[in-house]
Amino acid sequence: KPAVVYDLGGRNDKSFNESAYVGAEKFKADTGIAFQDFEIQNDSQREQALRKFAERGFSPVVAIGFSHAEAVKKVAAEFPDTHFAIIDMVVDAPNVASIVFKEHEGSYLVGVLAALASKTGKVGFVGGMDIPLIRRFACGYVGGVKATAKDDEVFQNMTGTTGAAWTDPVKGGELAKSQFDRGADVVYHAAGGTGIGVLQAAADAGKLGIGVDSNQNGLHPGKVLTSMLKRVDVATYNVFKAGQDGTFKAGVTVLGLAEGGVGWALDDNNKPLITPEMKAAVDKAEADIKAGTVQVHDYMSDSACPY
Amino acid sequence: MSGPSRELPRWVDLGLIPLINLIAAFLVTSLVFLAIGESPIESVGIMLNGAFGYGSGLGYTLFYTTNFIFTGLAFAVAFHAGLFNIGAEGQAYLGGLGVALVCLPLGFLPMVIVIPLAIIGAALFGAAWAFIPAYLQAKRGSHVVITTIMFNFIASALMIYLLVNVMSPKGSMNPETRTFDPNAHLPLIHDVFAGLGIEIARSPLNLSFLWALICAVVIWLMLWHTTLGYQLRVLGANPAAATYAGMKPPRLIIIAMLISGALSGFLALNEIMGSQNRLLLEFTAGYGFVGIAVALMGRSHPFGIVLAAILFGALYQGGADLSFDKPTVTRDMIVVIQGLVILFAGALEHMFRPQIARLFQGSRFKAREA
Amino acid sequence: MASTKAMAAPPAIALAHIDKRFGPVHANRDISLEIGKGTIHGIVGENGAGKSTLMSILFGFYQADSGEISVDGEVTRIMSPTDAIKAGIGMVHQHFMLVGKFTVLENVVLGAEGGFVLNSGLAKARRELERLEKDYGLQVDPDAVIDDLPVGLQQRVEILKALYRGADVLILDEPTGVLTPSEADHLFRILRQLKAQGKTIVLITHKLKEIMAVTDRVSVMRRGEMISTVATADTSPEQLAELMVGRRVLLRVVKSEREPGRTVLEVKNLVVKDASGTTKVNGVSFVVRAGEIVGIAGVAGNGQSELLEAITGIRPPSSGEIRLNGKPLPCDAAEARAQKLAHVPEDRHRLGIVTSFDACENVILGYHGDELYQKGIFQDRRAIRSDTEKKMQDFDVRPQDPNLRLGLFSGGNQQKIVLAREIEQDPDLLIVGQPTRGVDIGAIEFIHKRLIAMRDRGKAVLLVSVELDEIRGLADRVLVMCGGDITGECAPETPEKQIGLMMAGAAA
Amino acid sequence: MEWLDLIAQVSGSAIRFSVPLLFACLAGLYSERAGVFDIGLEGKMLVGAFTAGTIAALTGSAWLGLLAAILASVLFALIHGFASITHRGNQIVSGVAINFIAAGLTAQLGETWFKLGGQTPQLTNDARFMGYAWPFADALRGVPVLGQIYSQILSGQNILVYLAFLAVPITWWLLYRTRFGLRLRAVGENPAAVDTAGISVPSMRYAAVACCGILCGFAGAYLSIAQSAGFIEHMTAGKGFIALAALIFAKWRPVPAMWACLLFGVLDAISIRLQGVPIAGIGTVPVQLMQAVPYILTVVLLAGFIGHAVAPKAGGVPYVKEK
Ligand SMILES: Nc1ncnc2c1ncn2[C@@H]1O[C@H](COP(=O)(O)OP(=O)(O)OP(=O)(O)O)[C@@H](O)[C@H]1O
Ligand SMILES: Nc1ncnc2c1ncn2[C@@H]1O[C@H](COP(=O)(O)OP(=O)(O)OP(=O)(O)O)[C@@H](O)[C@H]1O
Ligand SMILES: [Mg+2]
Ligand SMILES: [Mg+2]
Repeated sequence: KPAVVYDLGGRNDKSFNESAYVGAEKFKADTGIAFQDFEIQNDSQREQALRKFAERGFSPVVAIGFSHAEAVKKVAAEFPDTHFAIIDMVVDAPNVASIVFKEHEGSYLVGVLAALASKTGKVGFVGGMDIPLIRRFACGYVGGVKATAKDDEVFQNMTGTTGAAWTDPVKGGELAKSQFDRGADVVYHAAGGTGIGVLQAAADAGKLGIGVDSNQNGLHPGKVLTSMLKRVDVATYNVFKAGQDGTFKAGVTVLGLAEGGVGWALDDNNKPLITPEMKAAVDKAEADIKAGTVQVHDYMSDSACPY
Repeated sequence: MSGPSRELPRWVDLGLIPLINLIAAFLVTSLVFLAIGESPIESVGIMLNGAFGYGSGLGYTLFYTTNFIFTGLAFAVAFHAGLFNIGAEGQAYLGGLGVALVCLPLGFLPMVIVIPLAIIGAALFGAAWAFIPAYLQAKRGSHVVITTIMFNFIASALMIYLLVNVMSPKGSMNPETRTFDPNAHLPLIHDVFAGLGIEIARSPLNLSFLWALICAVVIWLMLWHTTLGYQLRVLGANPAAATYAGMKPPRLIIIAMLISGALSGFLALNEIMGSQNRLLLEFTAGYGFVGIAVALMGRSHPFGIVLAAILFGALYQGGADLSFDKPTVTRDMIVVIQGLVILFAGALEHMFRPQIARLFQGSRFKAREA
Repeated sequence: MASTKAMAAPPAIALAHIDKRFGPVHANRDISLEIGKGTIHGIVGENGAGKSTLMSILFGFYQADSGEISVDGEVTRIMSPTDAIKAGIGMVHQHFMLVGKFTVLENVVLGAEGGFVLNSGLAKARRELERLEKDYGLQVDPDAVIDDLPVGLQQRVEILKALYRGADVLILDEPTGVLTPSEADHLFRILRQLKAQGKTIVLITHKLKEIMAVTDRVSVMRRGEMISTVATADTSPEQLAELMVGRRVLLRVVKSEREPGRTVLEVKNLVVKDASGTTKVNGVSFVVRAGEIVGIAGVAGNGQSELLEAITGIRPPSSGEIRLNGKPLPCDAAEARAQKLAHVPEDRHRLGIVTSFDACENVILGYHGDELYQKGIFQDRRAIRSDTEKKMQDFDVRPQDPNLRLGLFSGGNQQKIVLAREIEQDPDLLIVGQPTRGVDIGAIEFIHKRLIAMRDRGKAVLLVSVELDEIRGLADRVLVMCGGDITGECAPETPEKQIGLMMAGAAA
Repeated sequence: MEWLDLIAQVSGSAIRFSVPLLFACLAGLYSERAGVFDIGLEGKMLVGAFTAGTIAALTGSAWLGLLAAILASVLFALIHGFASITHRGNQIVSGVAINFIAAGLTAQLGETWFKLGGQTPQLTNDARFMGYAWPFADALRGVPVLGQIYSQILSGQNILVYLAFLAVPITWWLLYRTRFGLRLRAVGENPAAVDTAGISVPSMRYAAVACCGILCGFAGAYLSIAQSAGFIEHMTAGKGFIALAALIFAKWRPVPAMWACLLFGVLDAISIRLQGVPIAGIGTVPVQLMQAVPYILTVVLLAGFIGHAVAPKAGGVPYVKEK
């Protein structure tokens, strides 16, 4: 029996927790195997939840979010026969699968698209909280923009300093508006629920938004340029699947473009927005990255962004 | 605190009535369970069992209780001096910084040295964060409610900055410090017992629980058995009388807030030094705000606060277990239930008082007349 | 009661078998009373006798547990002040029921605004007030803010409120407790006028002099019971006093001649400003010597309060000097106490006590630092309790329960506790403001005895009171304050008229 | 010209920021002026936002959404009243309870009803209060100052914005010019006086908390169906507490309340605008500092200019006749 433990954001965070949930649901739909999940209310519940699941013979147990690292390390040691997985963080243990994403690569691609779509030569980014993970998104995005249009301007805003930063669509909208005021006409968000407000503001102002994590193109058809996909759902699904047919293997999995772990969304909602040239350009960039001819800088590697 | 002052026997006031209120609270909660098609009996059963029924459950309950004792006391002390300190959240956050600044560099020292230092660190930083609002209230009359709200926000900004740019190890994904050295971990109760050769279930419950109880006693003594406490209470009850009696309100205001801030800071002992063993974002998780309810439901009396804290600890832990066992009961349901208990056991505490009062007074006249 | 029955017209108010308990307290016991139309009816009784309660019941503020009320001969159910107002009953409460931040006009119309939008109602009220002013000489600026008005005027507003609502029966609960003699006289003139207009008035007071002066009939209450009702003409203060207290009471102060000793308090050109910065005391100088009581007479609001506050270290003076026993006295209440200055404040409810604390904790107020009350770092509960018990005994405070919340004591007893606290410190200088305000005659007699005793023990006493009799009875020297200046000094024997003139500003 | 634009834009966003604060702040004003403290503003806003989002989504009508929001938030206000007026409970505890229940309930119901992860369905524009441009707004955009004020601040806001600022004079009028206001202020200063004047203290206070509920409803609706196109769990994000601060800042008076809320709005807008913008001499300051600026400045202003704020005398104290 598989299980998921979400991060503080909770199952409905419009972000990676939610897509983990989506993946799990899909697994349930495909295999008919029920899973159990838990939304923690505070940090002390991380360990508690993981341990409870392990005690009750759940496996694999997927922990969503880097904050679970310590807890996973601890509990995994207590239950060597239980399989654990952690998203967005590496935990080195014989029974833990660590899945990390190259958000910067995906962000790079949407950066390319943003640059091409922008008529003003100014684009924006709205992050939830100023933490390394979000800076990684931002850095990749800037990279993509600059690579496409060297002297395009990128405005960056962070929403807040408390948990509310992820659930404040109104503020998100304002941040986007202020960027539009400054001339931006495409804005990319990595801010969970706050981002809903960003995309809304873009739609209201007749500008373009860029979704994140899951495919948000459908929120405002024709108003969302694209979405940076971070396939936590796939990752979760795969871990569950592996657990089911006994192919679970510990160790680090890095999901980048090459592995299809990140990418950009193209569907009927945004097809009209993506001109052939844009498509060509972004495909080329994708190919280059896969081939390694283009190295997208990973903010994490040195806590700095060269672009 | 407020309400009809018709004096009732203490045991009725402090025992019977709260009990009846709790029962009422659970009855209403049952309705919620029925609404989502869960058996109330069973659900409440799970909550109670989860909170008190087994070792680690009880451990967690008392672990949360510790937090609430600290924040509850913090609010109560200021409240007795007529101050409304809703800055416990920020003061506790800074307290965490104090603990970290002791535990990170000095983790190599023996525990008997680190622990007192950490306590001091927590107190100092918590108090320091309360000082500015206190000073402004005392000298400029700036309303402490606003300033403390603002300082909560400022604290969160400051801490993110420090955790992301200064205190987190290079290249680490997490906005948190490295784990403290073993000597800088507050011993967990189950380890302590293990040391004595007694096996008890593991839980984050740690020595700071004892410290919390000690604080409760000390604060009780301070408030009702020392001149300082007396002065604080006079200030709170009748500021004019305080001046008449030759007390120095500004000084008292600052003292009250500093004590309050220090107590808030101790939250970090439990969460950071006792449980997480590293400084991380938003570990205060709203305990500061709930502390207000804890304090007021405990009638701002340390012993009442301890009881209220246990109630809230049980709600948190029992709730967690419930939502664990019953997927239909989400995290949000638990919050609703907590709210209902606060409403019925706290805000509506006088609902049944008149009836009960009538019962008892009836009998008491007879006694008098006879 | 037969005699009253005989009266032709039905009584304006008839109370029958009114009974009221507050929890354990039996405040009114089976009280029957008739109040004749167009009369002024006095009610006297000790603190806590049940006067206010009875009247609050008549006004519908409290409901009686049993008994009935008839107005103009008709049984009327008065369940709320609204009913009372409808029945033409108005009440001036002992503790004023005014909104301090509001203007006079706003307070008057409150509850009788007439119309949702105010200004029409306010205009009407303004005219009505002018009329009442003319009819009864109730001058007061309709646009003044209550908090800025002296109590005398505040009370006038209370009366206006009642009249504005067309009250035919007017209840006044201890109206003169806070008034200066001149204000009181004015009040009584107004009352007589009202009576002349056919209004009925119920007057509660602790001052028998007033009873004798204005009432037609007077009822005496004791411990919640109605002892008797007599025509004022057929009784005497002494008799009333005895009825009230149940023993003979000495109504005037006896004190022996005494030679004052060394100077204890010396005040030199003291200037004090109030919170708003206006000068309240401008350059007064005087001395108080050991073994004398110096009384400061004056119409309330002429700087006495600020003077006391400055001397006792509550309000910093802006210039001048204060010396106690020759040493300069810093403006610091704690320091003042340390130098053996004790202070019984004018406004006990605001300054002198903490009503939510019990007697014990009130007895140490101001002296909480004394080592007598300390045991190591802790307060010595036992010592405090026994000390409190002793003081409550000495000043026979009733009920004698050290753990009772002070709010539950009657004003008289609250006052006794404050006095006990300050006098028992055996200070060199005792500063007393309005020592007998709202206090019954039994207690007054007692308090006066105590003050004399202080003086006879060779202590210095500075007494501020609006009660001229009190000052003339107690003081060895009388200073008259007016407009922040000491306008004159005179012997207590000086006739009231003359002192009154000096209080009004005429030089001695 | 450049910076004129900047000012115009900043003020535009400042206004949008201040509107929910203003509604909530005035809401608190009614309640607290009547002597009932209310830290449950946050919760009532949240309830309002949720109901507005839900009903607007179901009926496709913004106005019905608003109405529902008002009803729901009044309901919660009445619960607060029941606890703190009828049963003389502690007003703070009651407020905390309201916040808990609101936070949990809205998230839960949203999820169970719509299965959109605690969100209410995306609203189409005609189910929202959309800003609409005034005549010639665009034409006048170029005109310095007046034109900019007209086209970038006055014009293009949604109806609730205008209502919010209209609520200020209305509140002022109600409070200081009507019987209702007189009694409301009186009951917050000296309930006994009101009682002896033959007015029921409880009913006055209930009326006051009801008004509070109504305005919180507006605040919530503004968040979910004007600013955004749907409800998202916890979307009030602490605005209730800022509103409370603004109320005290304004010393419980309507017009200053407006200035206080605008102040918070301006500070917020500025801090957004200055994020990541290098400041002459200092260079780019950390984001967090910029984000803290509004709060720091608030404290400074408070300490520097506002001074002593005196709450309504009877505030927070339940009215007990038989002491
Ligand atoms: N609000 C109240 N609640 C409970 N008991 C009360 C209340 N008011 C009065 N009592 C009780 O009723 C008794 C009579 O009180 P009351 O106010 O009538 O005395 P009183 O004659 O007015 O005293 P005083 O002359 O000091 O005004 C008091 O001794 C008190 O114990
Ligand atoms: N909450 C209460 N419970 C019981 N008795 C009370 C209460 N409040 C007042 N009393 C009683 O009511 C009586 C009168 O109360 P009140 O406040 O009028 O005091 P008072 O004697 O009139 O003092 P003063 O006239 O100086 O104000 C007192 O005997 C007091 O004991
Ligand atoms: Mg009385
Ligand atoms: Mg009295």
